[in-house]
This record gives sequence, C-alpha cells and structure tokens, in this order.
Amino acid sequence: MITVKYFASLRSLAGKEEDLFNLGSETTLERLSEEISKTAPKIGEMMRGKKVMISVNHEVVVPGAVIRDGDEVALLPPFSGGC
Amino acid sequence: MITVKYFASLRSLAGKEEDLFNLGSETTLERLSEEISKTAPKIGEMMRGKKVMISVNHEVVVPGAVIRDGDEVALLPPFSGGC
Amino acid sequence: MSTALESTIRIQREDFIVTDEIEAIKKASRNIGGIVTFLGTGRELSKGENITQLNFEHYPKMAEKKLEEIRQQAIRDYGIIEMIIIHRIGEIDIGENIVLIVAAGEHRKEAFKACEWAIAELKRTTPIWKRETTSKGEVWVQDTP
Amino acid sequence: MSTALESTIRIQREDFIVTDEIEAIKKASRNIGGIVTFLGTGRELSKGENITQLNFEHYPKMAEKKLEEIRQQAIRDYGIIEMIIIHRIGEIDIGENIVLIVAAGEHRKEAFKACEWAIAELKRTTPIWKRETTSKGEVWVQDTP
Repeated sequence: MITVKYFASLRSLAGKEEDLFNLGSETTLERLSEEISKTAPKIGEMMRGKKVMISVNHEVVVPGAVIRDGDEVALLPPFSGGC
Repeated sequence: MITVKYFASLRSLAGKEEDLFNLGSETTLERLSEEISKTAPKIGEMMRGKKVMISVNHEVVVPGAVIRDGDEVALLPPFSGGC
Repeated sequence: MSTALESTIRIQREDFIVTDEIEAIKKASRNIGGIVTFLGTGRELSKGENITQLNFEHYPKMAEKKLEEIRQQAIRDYGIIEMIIIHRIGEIDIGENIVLIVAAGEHRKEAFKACEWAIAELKRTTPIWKRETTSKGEVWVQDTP
Repeated sequence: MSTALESTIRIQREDFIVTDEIEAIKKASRNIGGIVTFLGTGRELSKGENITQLNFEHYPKMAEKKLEEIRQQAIRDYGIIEMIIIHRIGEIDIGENIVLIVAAGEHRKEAFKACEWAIAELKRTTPIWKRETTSKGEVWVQDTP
C-alpha cells in the first residue's frame, strides 16, 4: 500500500487527511496522480501540472520519481511557516 | 574652570579620575595638553600625537577644537564595549 | 569544552520562554561570545487585512527532520557553536510567539549570518503551513504560489 | 498603533532578563512580526588567554547619549518599529550577559540589519571600556589601538 497525505489547502480540497492506494510493488507519481484524479480530479491535475510539491518518505522528489509499496507520499502546498 | 576626565587605561596613567584647570574664558586642546603635561607628560604627548580620542561636553571633537570655561573635556582610550 | 544539549529542535503547541532557551544554549560552551535570536511573532496586519488569529500545522517527522538539517548545516557552514530552533503549531494570537531561532557563536558575525540564513531556510524547506483568520474567513497562506 | 516605551536605553550593573525586554518591545505595536536580538556574553578565551573575569566601565551621560543616538538612527534608517539597548557595567563573570540589543520590525529583514548595525555602531561610538582579568593580571582591552 502507498499512503498519500494531504496538508493545509490540499486537505480541504481532498476532504480528507490521507488515502491508501494499492498500486503494486513499484509505480510512478504519474500513475498515482491518475488514481487520485478518480476521486479528486483537481488534485491529480495539480500533481501532473507540477503545481504542488511532493515528498516521498519525508524527502522532496522530482516529478518523475518512482514510488514503491510501503512509501509515504505527501502533497505539500507552498510552505508558510516562520512568521 | 575646565574639567578633564580620564577613563580606563588613561585613568591608570593619570593616577586620578579628573582634573580641574583654569585657562581663561577660551583656550585650545593644544594649550590644555601642555597644562596636562606638567603633571602627566605622557598623556599630554598622547593628546598632541592624536593617540587619544577627545570629547568636549560629550561629543567627540577634532584636535584643533576650541574649549571654553565650564566645558567638560574627556580623554577616551579606544572603546571596547559590546562583548 | 562542548556539552550536547537536549531538544535543540522542537515543534510544539505550547509557548516557549526565550530566556530559558538562551540559558540552555549557553551551556554548550564557555566560549560563546555572541548569541543572535530571531523571534517571529503574530502580526495584526497581512496584505491590508486585519488578522484575528493564526493557526499553524506541520507535517510531523518531515518538519522535524528539516529543522535538524537546518541546525546541522548552520553549525557546519557558519562555524557557530550551537543552534536551537522551535516552531509552534496550533492556534496563535496576535503578538504571540511563533518561531524562535537561537544561534550561538564565539563571535557575533557568524551568529548573525547563521540565524538569518536559518529562518530563510526554514521558510523555504520546512513543511509548516499558516492559516490566517480575518473578518472574511479563514485562508491558508501561500507565500510562493 | 504605537506606544512609547520606558527605558529603551539602559546602562546598569544588574543583569537583565531577555524575555522581559522582548515582552516590553512587543508593547510598542501590534504589527511586529520579527524581533532580532543580539546578546553579548563573557567568553572564557581572548587571544589565547584564559579570562577569569571582565569589568566594564562607561562615561556616564555620554554613553547613554550615544546609545540613544544609535536607537534613533536604527529606527529612522532601517524602518524598524522599536529598539532596546542595554549594556551592563561592573564585574561580569564568564557566561554572563554583557549587552543586549533588541530590534523589532514588521518584517525580519530590517530587524536583522538594524540589530547588526547597532552592535557594530555601539562598539565604534559608545564610551564603554572592558578590563580583562587573566592569570597574568588585569588589562584594559584596546580593540582598535
């Protein structure tokens, strides 16, 4: 299973904090975005249009990254911590 | 009267915290340095050799400054406040 | 002489006390001469809107990991002795403390540089988000859309 | 909304509490977003010598006047909201607080600049002198002979 986490504005958009997807032992962010599009088309589109930063296992990755069974993927809106 | 104040290393050199001089209604730092030389020749020499910063009434002045009766002159070694 | 400090990196709901953090960082070395602190606080105005409350959330584990990376890089790249980074989450009122960065060095120059770099790096790399509440409602702040 | 603060400039024997000064400066405005603090502390080592104690003296009136000039110029030139400057005099032990500069601005950039400028300016213009005690005796520090 791949865990997908939604934060801040994306959580509001998704209407949930996280999702679980079963996409085999290895897949791509592209493929994951298509799965997400089934219930949240706008988020899938943002992922493909590189409008959102993505981390895999707590490290930011490039759009073409491979993801594996057990990975934690997070969709990260622009950060606004600090003050 | 003109009050002369000695600070830090200059106080040790002068052996006192301050001096009083009666030099008329108006005089110069040059003239004051000669008076100081009578009891503390090294300090007078430092004043003339521009080895020491001088303030008159709490403002740093240039070596040629005129001083007046009632002024407070201070001889200031290099500052070392701050940390 | 250096002493390892506990909890140099924290993300917490409760407020912090700046003096306590400064006293903690002083324990790292007897050779600290300059301590530079950045404290971010809740402003009332943002882009002309009157803010009544702020709310911060973070991505647990990743946010702490990024803060620890910032701390280690600051020590390594700027030659400071120690750094403490604390960020609050949850509801924060106007005037309240949000974030604290304490950089302790032998001299002030490296401490200023490290502290200023660290807060910019925190804003750039650390998954923390701010929601502002105004009379018009609540909005997630997107500083770099 | 700005409120005039009392005692933004102080030269005193007793220690200060950083948190108290930060809370005091916050009262100047509800629009403060960044507070940068410089704290100078007594280092054990100076030019290879082990220091056992420090002793500061100042030129009363002139030193306070210079600090007030620094505060006003920092507010004017860097656009910060308020600045507090405190310098201790008398005997100071290793690790103890010596000087505190607190710069509060709407944003962090001007607060960093103003704080860093102010401590450099203090060292350059304010008649305060440091005497270091080492195993070899006491010596007045002359940073710029």
